[in-house]
Amino acid sequence: MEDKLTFELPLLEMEEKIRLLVEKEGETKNTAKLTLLLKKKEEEIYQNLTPWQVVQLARYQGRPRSLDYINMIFESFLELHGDRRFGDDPAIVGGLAFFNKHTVMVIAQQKGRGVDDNLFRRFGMPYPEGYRKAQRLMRLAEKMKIPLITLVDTPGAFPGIESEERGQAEAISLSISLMLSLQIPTVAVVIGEGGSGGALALASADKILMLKYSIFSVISPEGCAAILWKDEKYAEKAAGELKLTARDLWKLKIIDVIIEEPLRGAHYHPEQVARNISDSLSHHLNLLRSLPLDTLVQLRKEKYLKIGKL
Amino acid sequence: MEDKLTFELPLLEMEEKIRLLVEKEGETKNTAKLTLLLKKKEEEIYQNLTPWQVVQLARYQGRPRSLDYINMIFESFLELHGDRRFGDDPAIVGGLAFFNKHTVMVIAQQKGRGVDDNLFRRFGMPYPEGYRKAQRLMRLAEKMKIPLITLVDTPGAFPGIESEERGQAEAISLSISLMLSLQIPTVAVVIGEGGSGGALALASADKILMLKYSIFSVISPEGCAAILWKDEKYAEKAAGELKLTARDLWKLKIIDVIIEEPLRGAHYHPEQVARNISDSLSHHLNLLRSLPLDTLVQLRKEKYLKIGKL
Amino acid sequence: MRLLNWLNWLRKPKIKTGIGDYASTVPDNIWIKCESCQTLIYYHDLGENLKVCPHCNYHHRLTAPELLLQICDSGTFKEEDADLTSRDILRFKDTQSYAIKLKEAKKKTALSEAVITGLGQIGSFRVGLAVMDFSFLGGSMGSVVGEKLVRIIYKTMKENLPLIVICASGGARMQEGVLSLFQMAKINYALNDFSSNSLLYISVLTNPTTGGVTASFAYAADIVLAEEGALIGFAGPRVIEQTTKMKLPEGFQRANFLLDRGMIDRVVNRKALKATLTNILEFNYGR
Amino acid sequence: MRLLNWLNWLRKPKIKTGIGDYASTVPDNIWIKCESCQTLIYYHDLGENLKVCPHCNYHHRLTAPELLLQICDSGTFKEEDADLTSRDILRFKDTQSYAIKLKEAKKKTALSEAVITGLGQIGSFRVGLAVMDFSFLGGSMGSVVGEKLVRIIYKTMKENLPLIVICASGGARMQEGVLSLFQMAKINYALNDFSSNSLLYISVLTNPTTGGVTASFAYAADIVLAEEGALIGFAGPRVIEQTTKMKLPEGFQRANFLLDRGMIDRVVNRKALKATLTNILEFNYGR
Ligand SMILES: [Zn+2]
Ligand SMILES: [Zn+2]
Repeated sequence: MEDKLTFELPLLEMEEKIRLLVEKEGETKNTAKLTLLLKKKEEEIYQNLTPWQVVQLARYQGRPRSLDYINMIFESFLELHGDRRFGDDPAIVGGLAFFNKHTVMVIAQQKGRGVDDNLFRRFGMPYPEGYRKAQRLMRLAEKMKIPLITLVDTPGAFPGIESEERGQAEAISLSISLMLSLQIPTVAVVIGEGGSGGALALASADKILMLKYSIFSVISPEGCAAILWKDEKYAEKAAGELKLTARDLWKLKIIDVIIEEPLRGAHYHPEQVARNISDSLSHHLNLLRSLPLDTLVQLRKEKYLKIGKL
Repeated sequence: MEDKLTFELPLLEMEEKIRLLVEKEGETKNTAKLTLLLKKKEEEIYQNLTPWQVVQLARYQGRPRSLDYINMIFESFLELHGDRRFGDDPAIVGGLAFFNKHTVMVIAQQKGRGVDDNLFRRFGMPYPEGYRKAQRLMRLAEKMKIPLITLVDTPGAFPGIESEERGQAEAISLSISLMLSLQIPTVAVVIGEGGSGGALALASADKILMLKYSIFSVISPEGCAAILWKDEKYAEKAAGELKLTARDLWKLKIIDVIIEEPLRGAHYHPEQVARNISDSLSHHLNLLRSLPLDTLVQLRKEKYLKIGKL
Repeated sequence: MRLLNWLNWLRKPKIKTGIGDYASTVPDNIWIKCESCQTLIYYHDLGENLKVCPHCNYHHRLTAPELLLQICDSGTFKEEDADLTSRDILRFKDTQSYAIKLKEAKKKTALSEAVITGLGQIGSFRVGLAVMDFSFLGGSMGSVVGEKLVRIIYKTMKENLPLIVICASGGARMQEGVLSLFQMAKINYALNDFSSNSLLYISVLTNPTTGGVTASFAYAADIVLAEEGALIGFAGPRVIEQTTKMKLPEGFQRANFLLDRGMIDRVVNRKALKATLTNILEFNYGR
Repeated sequence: MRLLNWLNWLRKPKIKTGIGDYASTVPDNIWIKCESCQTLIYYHDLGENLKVCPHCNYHHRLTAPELLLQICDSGTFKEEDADLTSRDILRFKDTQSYAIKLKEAKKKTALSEAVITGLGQIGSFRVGLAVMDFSFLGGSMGSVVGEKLVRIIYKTMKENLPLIVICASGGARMQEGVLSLFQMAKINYALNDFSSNSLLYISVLTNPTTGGVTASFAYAADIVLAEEGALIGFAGPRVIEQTTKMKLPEGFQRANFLLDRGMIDRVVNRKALKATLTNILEFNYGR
């Protein structure tokens, strides 16, 4: 995994320059001017981000992860473990929490931070038992009549021998079906990578919100390039063709809202982004909660049956 | 596993004697008289079977197994496999079949015949995935609104490391809960060994029928003796104390019907026993089918909530 | 099957057609090589055998029309939504534009999309049917595949019939991006509705069924059948090998492998498929 | 806890009782040995620490009254059905008759059965409660245990409260034969009713919880907690060792082993149990 946002190199160079100048001369007119230039350059780059650059941001190692947001957005998160069948998958975390004083169920894909944690959480790529834990918690939420909030951040379901042996496809299919059948309000927030069916398994919600620099794609740009161009090097090109940015999904009427991120991404102001998510969640949950159950169900039906009818 | 019913030794000796005589002299007054004596002795033994002798009969290797009865009682049994989670346990078989021209779901514990088959089917001791397959098929039966018929024949759920790892207790508990919640008529037939919770998982039905020489026990007599007498040799004594014969269970109001077996057990006239099961099933299914659903549910509630209130 | 045959068969449903018909336009004395054991077989013999190799039992891929011929009672199938065709909504272009690929697929296969849907009879039982065709862009699922499935699901539901879907697919159609991905949710939504009417849904997984199709409607069925030898999985074997750097076990992701792991109800030889489906439909009728 | 204390506590629910009370009748300077690490500890210190060894964290078994003192808000617990006692219905006799065993268990434990049921408050939330006591015939489940559980389940349901069951049991009570076995079905039936009212049920598995209790109400809960180090399983370790002739892995069937295998929601240190339960009850209240 690369750890640098290559398209930010000009910015990093300018910052370094300013830092050195300030160190040497203190803050001067000169440094102020350079800082202004930096701001301009930032805006220039971030207003013209290519899809491939958004992919890099969405995957950026320093980007806040689900548990970071959970800690900032919810109160007294109590993690509940296990699928009661086979295992407890750390690539998916879930549990009860308070949101605006109301009890909610939170289920999230969790990428790691650092080598060990990343291996432990399989880089956020769930096993079938992860999805089955999610299903168990979805059923509990439905029984408790509390809203379900999911945070989506995964390169995809883990492609391994054990995954296939234990029915990855069945687990994802059932997760989608179950989530769509829940008689409670459901909101999904895509905070980073929405990778294929493995992401959809937690994203089949009444409302889908996406952070500005997150992505949602049918296949990774690299995978797409390898199949269609027979060469992974075309990943950048594929990223553009796949229409995977929040803006693309909003235009395609798949998602409901794009949540604002600061220039340079969520990791620059995590608390601000958490507040943005919280505000949007609050708005949509209040709206969904105010609906009679049959209206909720009817709206969900309309939302999903119209997908692709453009 | 011993393969002989020791208490039948006098009968076997007499049979052998008659056979030799007939071979030497043909059928004579003498052999006719001996045959009469044999019949008398048979009746004497079988009218005074001890609980321990019934245990031996219930476990007898030559006794018809679930699949034998399924073939004799039902038409076009179509086995359905797997729990869609982890595996397909051959110790539990299940599928769709016709009974009296009506579609039913049949789920049964299956002991093996012969060394290989016995190992394959783990002597009829299911794994958690066996119970989870049963649960899947129970749900399908409920969805299809067809009756559920179970055949019970197991020494108990398999006590192994993998069983515990994959949640044997959870699998049994959920199986009992689910079976009791089904909005369809359910009938269980105990055809051999009803061993503990592993048997109850398939026996929590509206009507429980038991073959005359079958047993149903909270623990094996050997296990009971080992714990309470600190010596397995007291198994025979324990068998008596445990009240595990069909007659005992009928007196305790746990089962509904004792199905007749011929002298010397089901393996002497399997077709006749299959007919007896079929007749009893037919009677009870028709009765249950004639009930409105809420009456069915109410009767089930009364049946289970009164257990032990003697 | 030749285009002409297929059109005839579709347009004149009253005419009796036997399983062998589709092969009859090919001279008997043409040999073709089995894709698995490489044995040379008369094309006619292979056709008579439902394209199952008589030597090694390899199930050669069937086109959707061939499959319909095999399982439907002769002349009973009526196609629905044959006019629904895909558009290049995203203006997707790799080495070629999606628009052109679509055009060529239609020409090559004489199909309008990767799935044929309709109502028909199997063993005298009326059913809703959807049959995928791998030869149309790898049986990939785009918006029209999703829409056709959803329409046949609701049509079948309205007529209170059981539904049979024969899958053959490499997964979602990349050229429709996230629109194809979300067809999984769209179809599973419709299947939830279908299921809550107590109607029976049977899926048949043929070679290959992978990706988004497996992870949605293929495994959302009450009864899941798989053709002998079919490759079935979420991730493709090559992806798994690359990711895990492990050698895949013998028979990995094949029908029998999945049966052993409890993932499918039955493995069916193609020659027994119609009988098995009829059997299940009898059970459905007998309830 | 001494009989006298327990009776006082039960009969005078208005009197404030602290956690330490039950130990206060034992002189501070009495030493006892930790069952696990063998370290000598002041009895008073052990009591103050909820019988969790301060050296090795071993959770010594609590009696049901001790557990109630630990988790209930002081003076809030009101017992139900205290008068229900078992009879020797089968006239079961091993080396001793069941009737005598019952009598001795009552005398030894000052309890009437292996479970105490009632309504009480935890963290100011009213709840239905059932607490098993291993010291009464190994916490075995007979007809009266089943009946008491069923009654408190319906009583809790009638009052629309959440239910908490603290398990400690070797399984079904052999001396009541198949009647004890079928308590599993009876209790799970009642729990189905309870659950269909959208009420929350939490089970807490303490050391040991095995056999029929595990395979019924212990695992029928919405949320399953386990005390640190608790042995939890269907079959006992000795039976598994005998059957499989295999050496059992380290930590087999212990709380953390089961957490890793996805079987329980959380492992809880006894000292955090009341807080965790209160937390969950807050969630229940906040919906
Ligand atoms: Zn071949
Ligand atoms: Zn210690």
